[in-house]
Amino acid sequence: MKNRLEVKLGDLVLKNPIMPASGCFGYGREYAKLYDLRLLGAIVVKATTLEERLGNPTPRIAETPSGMLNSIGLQNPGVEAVIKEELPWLSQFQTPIIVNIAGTLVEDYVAVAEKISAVPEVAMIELNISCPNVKCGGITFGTDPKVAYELTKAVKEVSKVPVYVKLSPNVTDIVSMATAVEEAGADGLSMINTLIGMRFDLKTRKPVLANQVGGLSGPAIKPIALRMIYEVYKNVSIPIIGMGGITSAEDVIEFFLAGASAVAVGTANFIDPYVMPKIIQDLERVLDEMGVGQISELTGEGWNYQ
Amino acid sequence: MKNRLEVKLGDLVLKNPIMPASGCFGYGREYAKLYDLRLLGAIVVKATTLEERLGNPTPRIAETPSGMLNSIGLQNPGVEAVIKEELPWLSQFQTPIIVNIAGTLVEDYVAVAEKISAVPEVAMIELNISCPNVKCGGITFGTDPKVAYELTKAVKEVSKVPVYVKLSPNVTDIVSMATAVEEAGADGLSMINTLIGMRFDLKTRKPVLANQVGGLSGPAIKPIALRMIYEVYKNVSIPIIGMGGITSAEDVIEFFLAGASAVAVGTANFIDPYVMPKIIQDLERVLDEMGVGQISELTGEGWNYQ
Amino acid sequence: MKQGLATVLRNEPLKERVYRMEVKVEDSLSLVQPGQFYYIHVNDSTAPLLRRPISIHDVDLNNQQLTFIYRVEGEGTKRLCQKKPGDLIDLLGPLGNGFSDPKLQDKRKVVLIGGGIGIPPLYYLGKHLIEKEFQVTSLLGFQSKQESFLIDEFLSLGETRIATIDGSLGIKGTVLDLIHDQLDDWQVFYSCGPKGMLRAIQQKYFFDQSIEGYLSLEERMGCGIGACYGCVVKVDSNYDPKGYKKVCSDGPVFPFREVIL
Amino acid sequence: MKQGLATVLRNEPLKERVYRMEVKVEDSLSLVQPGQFYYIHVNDSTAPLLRRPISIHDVDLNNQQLTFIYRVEGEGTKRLCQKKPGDLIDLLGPLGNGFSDPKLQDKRKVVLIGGGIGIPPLYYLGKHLIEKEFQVTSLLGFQSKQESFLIDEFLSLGETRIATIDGSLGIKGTVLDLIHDQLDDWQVFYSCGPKGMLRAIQQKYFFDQSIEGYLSLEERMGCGIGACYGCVVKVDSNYDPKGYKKVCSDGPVFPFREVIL
Ligand SMILES: Cc1cc2nc3c(=O)[nH]c(=O)nc-3n(C[C@H](O)[C@H](O)[C@H](O)COP(=O)(O)OP(=O)(O)OC[C@H]3O[C@@H](n4cnc5c(N)ncnc54)[C@H](O)[C@@H]3O)c2cc1C
Ligand SMILES: Cc1cc2nc3c(=O)[nH]c(=O)nc-3n(C[C@H](O)[C@H](O)[C@H](O)COP(=O)(O)OP(=O)(O)OC[C@H]3O[C@@H](n4cnc5c(N)ncnc54)[C@H](O)[C@@H]3O)c2cc1C
Ligand SMILES: Cc1cc2nc3c(=O)[nH]c(=O)nc-3n(C[C@H](O)[C@H](O)[C@H](O)COP(=O)(O)O)c2cc1C
Ligand SMILES: Cc1cc2nc3c(=O)[nH]c(=O)nc-3n(C[C@H](O)[C@H](O)[C@H](O)COP(=O)(O)O)c2cc1C
Ligand code: FES
Ligand code: FES
Repeated sequence: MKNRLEVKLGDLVLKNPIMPASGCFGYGREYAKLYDLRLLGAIVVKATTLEERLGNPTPRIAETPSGMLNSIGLQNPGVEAVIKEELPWLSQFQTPIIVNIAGTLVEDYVAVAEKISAVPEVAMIELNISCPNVKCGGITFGTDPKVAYELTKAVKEVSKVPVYVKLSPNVTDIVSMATAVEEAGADGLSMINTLIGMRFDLKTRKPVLANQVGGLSGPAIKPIALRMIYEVYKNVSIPIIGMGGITSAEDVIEFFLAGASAVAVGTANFIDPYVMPKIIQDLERVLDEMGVGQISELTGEGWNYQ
Repeated sequence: MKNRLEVKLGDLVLKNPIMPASGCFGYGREYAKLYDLRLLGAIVVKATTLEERLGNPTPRIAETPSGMLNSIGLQNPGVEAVIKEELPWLSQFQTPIIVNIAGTLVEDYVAVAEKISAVPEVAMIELNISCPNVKCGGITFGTDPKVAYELTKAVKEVSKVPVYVKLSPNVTDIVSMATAVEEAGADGLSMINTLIGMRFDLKTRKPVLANQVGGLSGPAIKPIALRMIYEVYKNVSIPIIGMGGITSAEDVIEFFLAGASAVAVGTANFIDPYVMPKIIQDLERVLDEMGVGQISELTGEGWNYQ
Repeated sequence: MKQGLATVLRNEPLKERVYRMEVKVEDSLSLVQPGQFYYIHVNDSTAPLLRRPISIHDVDLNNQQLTFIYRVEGEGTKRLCQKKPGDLIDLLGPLGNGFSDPKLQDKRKVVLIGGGIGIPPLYYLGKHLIEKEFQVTSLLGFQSKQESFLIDEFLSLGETRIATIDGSLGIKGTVLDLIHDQLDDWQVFYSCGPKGMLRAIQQKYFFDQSIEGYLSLEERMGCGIGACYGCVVKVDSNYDPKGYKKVCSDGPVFPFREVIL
Repeated sequence: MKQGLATVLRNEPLKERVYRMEVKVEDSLSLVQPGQFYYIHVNDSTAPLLRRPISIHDVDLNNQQLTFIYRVEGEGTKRLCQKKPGDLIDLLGPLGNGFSDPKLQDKRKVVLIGGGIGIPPLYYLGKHLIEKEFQVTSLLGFQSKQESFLIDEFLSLGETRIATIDGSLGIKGTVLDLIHDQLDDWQVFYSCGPKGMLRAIQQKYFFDQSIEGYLSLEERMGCGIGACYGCVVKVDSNYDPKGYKKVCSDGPVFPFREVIL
């Protein structure tokens, strides 16, 4: 019998549509102590930059109703260390590895993409044009279609693997962002990254986060993610990896109905470290209840509402 | 002793900073059965349009984690009926009345503003340039600074009362929206309106809302509201009425720290119809705990974080 | 309408997924009419955020006890079914306009038409009508015998006919199949159940000028008290020029010809 | 590290806002070292969303019982204090690196320095050190007599000195005022308490080359297991060139010279 959970992202076949969201799974080492990472459809690692980054001061985390704010600030050991120390270890799981890359200048992104896409273990690059935490050009890449176009094009030129562009939801017009990067040659989209938010501490009267603002993730943002994917799906012809608040198999189906071809689970890993294997197990039951054969049939089905 | 909760919005003095968010309180008739509306700092009524509007088909409401979606679609009896049937009744509470106005064309807004601002009971107009529910120019007013500028200017020209512009959070750059309407003569800002979101029903595989997308409100959006108010506060010199997910006196203080001079409570009324009187009562205790004399001292205090 | 705390006395499954909950309330919360509902706060968190509307199934005025019967559907009703005796729950109600008594006092033959989880609110109505000496027939539809409930209660009110989709109890079919056109001379009907069923009943009786009938509707709610315009139902413009009425405050019960389903 | 359900056995206030909770766990969840913590899921809703880190206060290995002592601060701990005997709670743990035994076995004189809600984790450490025949002195600081707790427990471990800010119990002052520089010849210290206190202790002993010392830190957490980089603490570059370590997985206990507070 055919694997009902199998999905395709372009030519890349995933045994199931579930992968961790970048930054919520480190390089997999911690979760590998809890379960076999081979269970996952793909493994997505933290944002990698050209040089090492130390990230932002603490507090880096604050809680909000059904959500959380983070201002990690892209802490990572730099591309060379990731290639040497993390990817060889991750390759043992024989599961497609997706590397999220970030930078301050186009040249940074290009350099990271060139290096990382040359590593045979890397199946795909996820271009993080949207991280709101670093006080740098990062925010502009993600909010101006022209700039996003140029960046995507430059990275595509050097990348030996497919490039998915991770869109920021902090924009007026998500469709124009999506179509711009599609035109620039993006092989797919990841959406959504975090929304910018903040909290205040009544005792200190200051922002809770040392960085003042941070990225809002978790179930709170799910309706926004679904809406953006839904809008974009109708306007592009490249696949979408959906994310934003997924905690259950039912949530996964909602993302498929909106237009996703695969999904990533971020914040939910922090609440239940076994959430991804549980979702994978639950999906078959939900498909049965819905009378659906292949999960891939559901992509964009939510558009057939008339 | 001075009333510690008194706040000023320009020349308008409110006995406390708590008012309902437009659309979440009807015209006050239902809540007036539960408590004396004189308790409130101000009363804000539903969006009023030139002609009667029937609104969107149902379902108009969907629930999301710590939030809800609505696609009411500006159902209202039109400006004449509001003036004849609702405002005279509301005036008995001797509490400032703020009328939220909406429209499809600049002329509509101008006509409503002219009529409604001539009513002696109306203390202020709240210009709803952001309602995402009506398939009309509405969304453009709220997302393009130039268009918002023109609209604000046109309404200011005819209005006999102060005009507060209610900003949409569905934009890349909230500050440029705020400064545009300030330049056009807005007397203050209301922020934020709802974020656009959606949900899907697994059984029908369709969007839950008949209108497909709706406005996300409730605690889920609080961190986004705080961040936007915080950013805008530093860049304008007109007062801000803050809103988005307020459910408690502590939430109110967070909005003041971010930069609000008064606040509106929306969705929380649906969960606890007595929430506003409760918050008003709680505020003094919270001020005591913080060692603060006047609540108005806290406006923008969150900026003093260094 | 009042907001107050109720103490859970019992909360037990009647059938798989269908629970009966008895609560003790303060005085004024128990002054409820058949067909009215309470808007129940199921937890002290913001997720789930909204209250849940549940109709009154029965009332014991002397002891200030309310009984609800509800089916576990999602997050909200799941939390409700976890309440234990002694727990407090926050009720807002009674809300809405319930079932009116028949307009003409000489109409004595009443039929209650209920489908599935729409059946419980008809019970308190039936009791009330019996007290007023109406003659009550009940038509109840379930998926199967396995999923049926409250049959003894309705039998105590009078003639009760049952239909199940799988034929495992009563006749095989829907509630509509329980109507014997030739013999039944009901003058008033009251119905509650899934929208499709209500629509079929509406059509069936629409051109029967002599019958008076009421439908109890469901709609997704925000405020529950008439302020948000979230729960509207389209109404026939002959009955109301405004086009929409609110299920929470104008309803949930409407004269059957008024609403467009 | 394991995830599993624990059954609440008791959950009662020790003092206003300070609760002691005993839970029964499966085997592997109880294999905990002093200074480790559990990441506790306080409710089955998404609000509050995150787990709450609480240190181990005591363990009964034979009966697989864990004891936590926690102060009610906000939403999460409020929910925790509402748990009743028989309720199940979801624990992830034990997590992190706890208090190491003194490096040199000839260092026998140990002092525990605790402030407020930082005191409970030192108790299991003290018990453990006593078993290994170290000589333990405890210095405990509270706001007031009214807010003090666990004093008998620490007295059972050995010499215990108390300070309160208002002077209502022991000496008037902070934990630091309990150190008699001339007389105290401790070779190892372990400390847990508010950041300001830890900073003061760090400064006090920084240039005392002979002392070994450990601080247990708190930081806001996301994952609790080392994956999200949310809970980092700055470390002295002499000790770690990376600049940051993770409180949840590298700590919460650190050699006192390593961290920049
Ligand atoms: C006036 C009225 C009276 C009702 N009386 C009863 C009763 O006596 N017994 C009973 O079992 N059920 C009754 N219902 C339906 C009941 O309110 C829903 O089944 C319940 O709200 C579902 O909540 P949930 O969290 O379990 O499901 P979810 O699907 O998780 O609910 C999600 C959201 O949708 C809303 N929703 C879901 N289903 C319905 C529905 N059918 N009608 C309205 N809103 C819905 C919920 O209130 C919530 O906001 C009544 C509904 C209304 C409007
Ligand atoms: C390793 C570790 C061990 C701890 N051990 C104990 C213990 O044994 N007993 C005890 O009473 N407390 C302990 N704490 C502190 C305890 O975790 C917080 O008081 C608690 O999380 C507050 O949650 P709340 O929901 O009540 O407060 P809220 O203020 O509503 O919490 C909001 C958010 O801030 C976080 N937060 C708040 N205060 C702290 C804090 N001091 N440290 C870290 N995160 C915080 C919460 O986890 C939550 O994400 C420990 C903290 C850490 C990091
Ligand atoms: C702690 C944390 C760190 C993150 N780091 C990254 C990152 O490095 N690169 C990136 O593209 N997105 C990052 N994200 C965003 C997530 O990948 C994801 O897009 C977002 O959290 C929404 O999904 P969720 O609601 O399931 O968490 C991070 C999110 C969190 C919570
Ligand atoms: C049911 C509903 C109807 C609303 N109608 C209006 C409206 O007519 N005009 C308007 O400017 N905002 C409207 N809003 C937005 C609210 O005024 C408010 O800006 C938003 O809900 C955020 O606040 P909250 O989270 O406290 O609800 C509506 C919101 C809800 C939930
Ligand atoms: S639910 Fe708000 S008007 Fe009915
Ligand atoms: S909490 Fe995630 S790394 Fe420590």
